Amino acid sequence: MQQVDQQQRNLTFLQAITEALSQEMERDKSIVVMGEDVRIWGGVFGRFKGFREKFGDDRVLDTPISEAGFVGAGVGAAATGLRPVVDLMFVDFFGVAGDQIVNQAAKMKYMFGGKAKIPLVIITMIGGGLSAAAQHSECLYSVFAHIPGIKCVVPSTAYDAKGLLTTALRQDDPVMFFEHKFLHSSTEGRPVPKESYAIQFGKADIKREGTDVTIVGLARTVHQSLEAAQELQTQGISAEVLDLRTIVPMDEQAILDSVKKTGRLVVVDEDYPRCNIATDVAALVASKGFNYLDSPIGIVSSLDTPPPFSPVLEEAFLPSVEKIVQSAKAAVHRT
Amino acid sequence: MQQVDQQQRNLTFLQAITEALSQEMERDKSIVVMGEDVRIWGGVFGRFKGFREKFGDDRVLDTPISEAGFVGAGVGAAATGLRPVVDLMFVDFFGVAGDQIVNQAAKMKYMFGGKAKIPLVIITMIGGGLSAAAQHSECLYSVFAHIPGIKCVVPSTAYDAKGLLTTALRQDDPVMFFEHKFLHSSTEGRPVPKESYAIQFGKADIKREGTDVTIVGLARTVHQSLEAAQELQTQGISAEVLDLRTIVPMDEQAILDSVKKTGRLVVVDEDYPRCNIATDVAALVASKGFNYLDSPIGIVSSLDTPPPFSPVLEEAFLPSVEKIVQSAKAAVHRT
Amino acid sequence: MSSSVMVDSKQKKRLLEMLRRMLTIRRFEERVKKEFAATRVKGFVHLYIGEEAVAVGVCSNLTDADYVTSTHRGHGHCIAKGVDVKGMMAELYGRRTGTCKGKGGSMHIADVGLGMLGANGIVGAGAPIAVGAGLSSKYRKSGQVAVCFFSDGALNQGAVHEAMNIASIWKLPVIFVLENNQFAESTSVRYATSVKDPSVRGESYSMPSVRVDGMDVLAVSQAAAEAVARARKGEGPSFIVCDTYRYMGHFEGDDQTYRTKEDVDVYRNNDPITKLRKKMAEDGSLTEKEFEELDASVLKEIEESVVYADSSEWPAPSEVLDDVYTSR
Amino acid sequence: MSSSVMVDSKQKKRLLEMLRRMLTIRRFEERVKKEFAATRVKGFVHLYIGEEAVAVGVCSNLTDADYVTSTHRGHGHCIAKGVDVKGMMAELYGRRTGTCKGKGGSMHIADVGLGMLGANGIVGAGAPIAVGAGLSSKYRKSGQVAVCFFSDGALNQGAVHEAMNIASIWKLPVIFVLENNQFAESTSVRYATSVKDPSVRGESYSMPSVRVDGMDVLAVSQAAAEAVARARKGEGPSFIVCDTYRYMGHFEGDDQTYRTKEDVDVYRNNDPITKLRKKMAEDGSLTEKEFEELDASVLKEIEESVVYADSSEWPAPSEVLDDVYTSR
Ligand SMILES: Cc1ncc(C[n+]2csc(CCOP(=O)(O)OP(=O)(O)O)c2C)c(N)n1
Ligand SMILES: Cc1ncc(C[n+]2csc(CCOP(=O)(O)OP(=O)(O)O)c2C)c(N)n1
Ligand SMILES: [Mg+2]
Ligand SMILES: [Mg+2]
Repeated sequence: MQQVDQQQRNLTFLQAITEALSQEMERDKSIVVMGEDVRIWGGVFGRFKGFREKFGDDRVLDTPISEAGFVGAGVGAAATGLRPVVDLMFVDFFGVAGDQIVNQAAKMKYMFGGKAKIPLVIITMIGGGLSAAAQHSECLYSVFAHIPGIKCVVPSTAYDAKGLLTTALRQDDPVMFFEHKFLHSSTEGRPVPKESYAIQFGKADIKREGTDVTIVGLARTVHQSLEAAQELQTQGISAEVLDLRTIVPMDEQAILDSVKKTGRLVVVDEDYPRCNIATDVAALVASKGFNYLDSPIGIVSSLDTPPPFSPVLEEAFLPSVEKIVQSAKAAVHRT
Repeated sequence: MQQVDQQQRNLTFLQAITEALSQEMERDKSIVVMGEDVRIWGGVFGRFKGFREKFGDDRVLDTPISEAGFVGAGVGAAATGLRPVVDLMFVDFFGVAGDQIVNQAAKMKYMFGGKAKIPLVIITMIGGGLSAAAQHSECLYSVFAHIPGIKCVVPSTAYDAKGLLTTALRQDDPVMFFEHKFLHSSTEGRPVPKESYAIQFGKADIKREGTDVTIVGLARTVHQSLEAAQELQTQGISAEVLDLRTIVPMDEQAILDSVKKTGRLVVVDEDYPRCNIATDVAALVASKGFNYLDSPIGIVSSLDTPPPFSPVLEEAFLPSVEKIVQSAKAAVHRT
Repeated sequence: MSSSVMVDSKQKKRLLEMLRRMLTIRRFEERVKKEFAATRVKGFVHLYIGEEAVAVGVCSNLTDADYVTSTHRGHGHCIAKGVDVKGMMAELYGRRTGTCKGKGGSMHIADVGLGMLGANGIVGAGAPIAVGAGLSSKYRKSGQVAVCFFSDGALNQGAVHEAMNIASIWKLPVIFVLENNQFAESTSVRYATSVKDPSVRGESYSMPSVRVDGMDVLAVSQAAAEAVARARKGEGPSFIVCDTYRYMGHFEGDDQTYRTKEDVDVYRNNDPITKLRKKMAEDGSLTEKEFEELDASVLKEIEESVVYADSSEWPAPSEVLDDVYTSR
Repeated sequence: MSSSVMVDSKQKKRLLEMLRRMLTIRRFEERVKKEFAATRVKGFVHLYIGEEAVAVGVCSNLTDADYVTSTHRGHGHCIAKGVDVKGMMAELYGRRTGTCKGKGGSMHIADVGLGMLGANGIVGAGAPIAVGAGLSSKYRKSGQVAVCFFSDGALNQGAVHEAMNIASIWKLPVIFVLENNQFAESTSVRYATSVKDPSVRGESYSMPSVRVDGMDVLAVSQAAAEAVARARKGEGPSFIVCDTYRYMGHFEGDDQTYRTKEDVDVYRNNDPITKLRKKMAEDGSLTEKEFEELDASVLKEIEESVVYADSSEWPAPSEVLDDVYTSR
């Protein structure tokens, strides 16, 4: 017991990511890190702090502001034996590097008839809540889930982040690792073991069990859903909260199983509402789990507008505990 | 009658697009065309043939292979009084110009508190069926439907293409106009009047009425759905085929009305299967039209892989009449 | 000093106006810094302090009809182009009365009516947009010019390269102004840019390219005057490298471990506002007292902008979906 | 001729090998042209005929361990890098025995095992990838070089600019080879590129930059030899502009209204294969008969590749979902 306690710390989400990277870099000399300001700053919010000192300039590469150039360099390095971790600071910047992600990294293996490996991890920040406005607040993981060939990890807790990043660094396909910036200092969830561990991709996690309604979330919306579940509990509704954790691959079975049990579904996705993970999950259940459903599927997403700057507007824009509670109640009561 | 016949020609899809552009350019001197090889070639498949001679080099601008540069120039020109039509040859190239579309064109008006107009039309080819392989066969309109702020037009017939493009050129928001290259020589659908006409955005079109199942399609899948409907008819199933025509704005009401009538839904989308228009429509109905549904929603999309080159594989990859028929029959019989 | 200044009254007025604008930028941002620290201004804020001579020197040659595209560090360009500071402060406060109704914030301030085509959260993204503005002007034969402000980090963005090439082959009235402030976040221009003299990049697009002291508003103004004249005559784009420095961190919150206080002091001792002020004192065109009055009036304007912002209404949550489209 | 050739037996072997490779590219593509016309090869096909000296001259300095990135016009680079023509023809036929199991086609042929990192359907996209290969080599200190082939149209892509700058500041063993074939589709390099001499662009990244006759395989080979030596010694990237020409349309189906037959003939009369053949005849290192035998053996190899392709199995529809991921 004593020993376990020592090993399991309440790391923050960001610390867990740093630790996973650091441990894997110690283990595997083929891992290099590239991105803007990774050496002195350790990246814009310090994810790589101390890496330069520990791993040297050969493995920690500052880049010019040339995302197409350095994401593409990551692709080329991955195809030729390295295991690059590329920092695409904010996901909102994907448009300047888009081709290297969607047409090169994601497709190379397939186009080449399987005869290539692209063990590339692109790590990028997502999400709102910080008044960062229209070009620094997006989620956009739905865009990458849309594109075949690139795995997508969207963790909600420090524990999951460490285990999933470890897996990302030990498999051979390109991965987008989405880090919600609102969660950076969060210590929610299970304590984080000191030693390395890997969490399998494609396994959703039941963050709370329940019987009346399934709430599917990812990243920050998992925490909002858990809060909503607590609130619902006080109103006599038992909500199960399912955390997708990875959206490519996505754990379809876990979603269907949960809905089979509860008969009702609410999907909560911070991404824009059109063609997002919420519509994806809803479509899955409406096609493959239709007969489990007792009521209309509830969907809570950000609104169909660019992220506004003003905190008042941003609050209206984002999913919230209140919106989730309302949607879940509607699902339960419309039966 | 005689007069109507003279005026209404069986133009091809591509001719209809050329005619709409040409007529609007005559009407509105602020329209300019830019893109690769638009002057001598009239664009890679001749969409702008003869434009240089008719409208002069000032209005028909050849660009270097600098998509971020010239799409961005379109944004800047639109913000300052022109009405540019920018040719992004194949939608698969969006990654090199992505930022100018998603972060600039789509968001400018909103970020500026409404105090800007971006009357920019980006015209681009989509779709498979020509063995054009992984980087020249995509649809990707779902990505742009995901991003708030840019309208998306996906016509299926020459008649619709002309009317929708005319509307695109007479309104003041950025528009992505998706031209399915497999339809270029198609003369299906209503004959095309010579004079200009505008088709309102956000109005789906019932391409065939039916009572047993609603098949929602767009672009090429409308034709496949119509063929499927004919086949289904021989099996005693009456299918209604709804053509979305524009996906931003999308005619939610028409979808819901049709499903209310038929009780069953199949959505056919040539885009990749995750987070696409099919999941979007399915989610809409599962949340807002759940009680109309008598059976699980059927979804037919391309497969979750980059487009393969070999015709044998591409056929397996794409939606087909047969797959639609099967899905519709399942929807009807699983009731 | 690269320009010889005649102290006639027109010139005096011109210098005074430049001084006033530079001072307005300085005082506005000093106040924004405080407001940010007090969390009344939220989000990301990048201060332009130290670089005032660039925006003001360039814009002293422009009219309201001319265009500029800006960067994440946009307050200076806005003020130099004549955007109202009340609206700006209200925007940073996130209020409905803000320049962008509170929807944009610091990184997206714009005033299209004044030709200010937007700060931009994406490094380098303004360059193609400026090219489009130049195209529009050339098409109309209106003589408007478009200025693209960008900094050394942006010089390595592909979009900037594409924009320069297009402006050159189309002979557009576009002026690329490189605010060479030595850093992109923590990254030194010497590390990230493969040429010692950035003006070589302009030449590789066959553009007249000059390099000037970006701490000297008159030097900047004169280089810009030549580029503007060329642009208005239809002779195509130019490239101006202005060597300058940002005194503050990259953004509010930056601990600046990548440089020393002494590094900054070298530039502070070469301050563009002090320099012009001294020059005018020597010329006899500005007394100590006149300066103090000027400063007081600027400070008053800033104070009023804060009062205005603070007393303005918040937007209503229901406004969140407005302004996405002209027509739905 | 820029290199003085000694007709020793090693040199003769070298020349013969270059001739054979150039001829293989030529004959392969002449056949592909026919197969395309007969619709046995589908999709988009861009022929390299006329430019053989570039790929072969450069690759004559490389080993299988070195890397190249290619373009939409990739057959020449593949053959020059040693990719098996049987697999290539089967790939164009869309068969399971193709280099990429029929999944790639002409625009995506690759053979990573031979360092051929892919043709590419996206203009300019190979440049950053070559930088990555160079990084990998530098990190391992393996002495491998990475060659990025691209043409004049690609020179105006932002990604190419970014790649050159990065290669330069990181001193990577990357060689940027500009196949200056005068056109990007219908668009002349003189229209689209703002500098007369493209090698200026290389200099704007502080890279040694030379311009050579791309119709002369020995000139190309020598320039590449210098760049390769520099790269292997850790002295960083180079830029080589090879002036060349494509004899065929941009792609199969192009009516070529943007140039005359006479324009093409100027280059046809300066054909790289004929030139080397003549040179070898003069040197006494190749008789007429030897050439005919060589040609016959090449034609036989191509014929066999067609038989191989045509008799190969189609992929099974069920294979469509394989090869997307290493592990699902
Ligand atoms: C495309 C893109 N990449 C990265 C960033 C993050 N970022 C914001 S400002 C900045 C540094 C910009 O440096 P520079 O262009 O020199 O402008 P300065 O801050 O010096 O004014 C970076 C990397 C961004 N906003 N956009
Ligand atoms: C990013 C991008 N833009 C446009 C195209 C369409 N396209 C294919 S080849 C080509 C011309 C390329 O010209 P160049 O780089 O000179 O190569 P060349 O054909 O002469 O070998 C164009 C415009 C593309 N494939 N990718
Ligand atoms: Mg800078
Ligand atoms: Mg070319």
